[in-house]
Amino acid sequence: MINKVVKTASEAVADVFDGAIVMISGFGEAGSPIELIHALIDQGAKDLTIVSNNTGNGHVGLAALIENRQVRKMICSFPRTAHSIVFPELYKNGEIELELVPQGTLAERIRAGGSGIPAFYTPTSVNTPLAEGKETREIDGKPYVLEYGLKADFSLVKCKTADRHGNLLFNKTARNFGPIMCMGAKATIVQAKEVVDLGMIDPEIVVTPGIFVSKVVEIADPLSENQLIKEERRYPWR
Amino acid sequence: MINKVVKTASEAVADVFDGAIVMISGFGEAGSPIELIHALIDQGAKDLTIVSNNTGNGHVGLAALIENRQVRKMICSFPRTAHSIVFPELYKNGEIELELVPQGTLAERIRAGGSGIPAFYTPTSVNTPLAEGKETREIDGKPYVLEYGLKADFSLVKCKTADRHGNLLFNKTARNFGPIMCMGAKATIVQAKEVVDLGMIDPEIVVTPGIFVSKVVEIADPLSENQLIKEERRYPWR
Amino acid sequence: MEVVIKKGWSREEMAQNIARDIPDGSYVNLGIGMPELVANYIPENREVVFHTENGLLGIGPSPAEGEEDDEMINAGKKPVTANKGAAFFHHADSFAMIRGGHIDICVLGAFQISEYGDLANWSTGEPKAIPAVGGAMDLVQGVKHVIIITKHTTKDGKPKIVRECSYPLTGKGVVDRIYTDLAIIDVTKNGLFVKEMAPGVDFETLQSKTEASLNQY
Amino acid sequence: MEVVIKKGWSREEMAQNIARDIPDGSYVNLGIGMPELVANYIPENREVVFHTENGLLGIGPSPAEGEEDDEMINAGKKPVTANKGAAFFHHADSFAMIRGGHIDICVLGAFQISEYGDLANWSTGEPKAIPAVGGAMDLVQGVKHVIIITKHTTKDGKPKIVRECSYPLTGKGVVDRIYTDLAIIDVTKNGLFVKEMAPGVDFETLQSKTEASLNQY
Repeated sequence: MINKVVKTASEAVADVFDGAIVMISGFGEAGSPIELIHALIDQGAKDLTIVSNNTGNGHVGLAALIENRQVRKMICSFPRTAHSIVFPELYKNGEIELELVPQGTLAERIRAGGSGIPAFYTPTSVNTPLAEGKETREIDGKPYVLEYGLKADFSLVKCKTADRHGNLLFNKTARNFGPIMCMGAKATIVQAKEVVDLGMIDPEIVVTPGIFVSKVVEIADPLSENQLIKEERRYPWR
Repeated sequence: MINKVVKTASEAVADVFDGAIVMISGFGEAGSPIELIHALIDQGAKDLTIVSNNTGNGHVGLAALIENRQVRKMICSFPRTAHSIVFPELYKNGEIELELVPQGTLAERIRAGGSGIPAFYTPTSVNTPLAEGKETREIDGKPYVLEYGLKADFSLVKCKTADRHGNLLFNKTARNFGPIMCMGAKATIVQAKEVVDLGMIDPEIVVTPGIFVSKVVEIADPLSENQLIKEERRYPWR
Repeated sequence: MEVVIKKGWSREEMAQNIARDIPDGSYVNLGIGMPELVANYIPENREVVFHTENGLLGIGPSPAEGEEDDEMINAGKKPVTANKGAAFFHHADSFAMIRGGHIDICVLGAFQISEYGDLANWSTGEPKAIPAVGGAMDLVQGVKHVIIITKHTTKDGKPKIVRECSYPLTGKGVVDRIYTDLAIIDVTKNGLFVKEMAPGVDFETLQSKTEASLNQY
Repeated sequence: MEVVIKKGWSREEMAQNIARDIPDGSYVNLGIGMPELVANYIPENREVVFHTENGLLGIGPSPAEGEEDDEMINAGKKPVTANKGAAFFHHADSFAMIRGGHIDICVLGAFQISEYGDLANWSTGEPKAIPAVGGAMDLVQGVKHVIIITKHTTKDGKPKIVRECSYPLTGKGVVDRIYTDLAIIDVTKNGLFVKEMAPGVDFETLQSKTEASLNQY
């Protein structure tokens, strides 16, 4: 029988190893799998490369993972947001690497990695510093940059609803990078607000089919990053 | 106000011009926009390049369009199916061109064309006759073939439900090439079994957002290709 | 009685100028900051669908206080609502819309615009600054009409419309039209053409605040 | 009393042999024709999810007569049903599953298989034949384990397991295991190894019906 549901976030992230490439869903404060990230902080895997659109907020979630010195390198499009404090500090001190990728190229590289497409051409970043050192090519008279698919060892993703096969539904703009990150990793670990019985999700509306998911843990009342930031909380809690 | 709904199939296909590249949804007998194709036969545009997985069945729909000598070239993955009679005959006589594309490459080329990706590398067809004359390249020690995005002037697509913005829902395996063909054309023409009021489709379950759709016509009771083939019908009806 | 001549358009008027020029039925992406104001001024008889790159077509008005939803935000991370006919989708589909040429208009801010339509709006290139690019480079390459909203000069009076951008580029030859507090300027193959000037602004004054050469239609 | 020695496995037994070797929880794509039989023999205590490239994961049993739905078919265009936990998706997502290495096993037919695991199963290369490839070339490149089900020889007794394929290739070095009516054969870096022979078949007979060299474990 297929049952991808595990009981705890710690169990879900137990296999993450030192040096792993880990994709983390979310855009700003929406869609970040904060309980999975905190479990990863407890677990302690280090030297990680994180693929995520931003660099976390305040001192919780992804920001706390970075602050806990578990991250060697960030691959992201917008490392500098209103509530990003931790990353800028480490970056200025040369204590963390950054690979800056335009947002659409980041999304497409993740989808390509998950789709067996090793590389593709895109007009994005042509004639800019972000294309420096990259192969360019004219196709039908227009210049394009060659970009490579991104593959991760693990993805940590937050969603609304899951079943034991790993079929997923998302909530509003918290969907963002979730579905493509599910495709892009060897092992995809999902936290869902609710786990429902098989057959409860209409096959016509499944956003992420279970084939892209390895483990599911139910986190019925996930923490709100916004709230934690307002309260100036830090993880590990102190 | 945005209202993409037109009254008749003839109105929907009126702009198709001689020499146009036209994508047509469907896989076998499922998802082919038969009323739109028949309207295109009535309209008479010729010298068309058709992108479709198969070559039509019996003497109706896509097969009838080919039989009516409106098609110069087929781009497809499986031109030889149980009920395909018309295409094989013309092909053997050298009266129609064929570009044979592996099914996954066909799908990816259509998606790429609609996504602003001019070209990509794929492992599919490496070391086979279908890769002959194509650029190949080693990436991380594995060989890949360069394939180009496909763009059409028009797409003809069948779906289940639409609203006046062109948001679409599909039915079961009749979804197949529909959503990506909606992305891949300058003008996408859709026949829907029902057109519903704006707001009746939950934003979470939209399969094709309206931005990819130009015109919608309601065809409440579309013909069944299977039925027409059993009855040995021919279009134009005779 | 003294006649008070108002010099230049306010931020709201600049946004209004853009909104006036957006045709009915357009699909529009608004950048973070000043561009967001444009949504407030779409004439009532027009239906415009707003896209946000984090996965929503059909952005509605800001939610009432207390009605905000952490998981319902725009690219600027501000709370939004969804109109009837909206759709949610993931990031790869969202940028397929952008890169694939499906969005009619985007409105972006700028550090500098060159007379060839080059745009610099993501990095000042300072060595200590943390670079952040977001979706800007995708938008300028993929969207059909790239529109800039910007003050005509920097805070210390330096021209933002220049012969050549000194800041790192977002895209080369990508801008179609510039809306500033002083003028509306078209970027054409033959150079910059002034389409309209704010009340109280004359061509000479405008040129004096512009490094690039301006032309009159 | 004469002992009747049954020579070789039936089509059903070949399908059974494959079904027996598919682990619980696998995602499996079955080709058109003989491969489709495999679905009938999955042991009851195993849950296997069947994928069809035309956009469905979780194929269920064939519908009862009269219950067929034109818009609910498999890649072979035959009517199917959907199990609990099924999902529909479009063709690009479907082939992302295939090409991206997300499907564990595919079972395909063959014209020829070489001792290096080259597969020819889409074209006889005859000049008058209409070529048709479908999803075969994607499956052999993307799926983790490529399994072939085929009669050991052609109708007129010619070997199908050959030193080099004479028909146009579907893929080079892609086959992992071959299930025939006479044997189960692994394709390894060191050549073809016979894993199991049908009752009544001996190695010598098997080799005599095989052009490529066989090895014993």
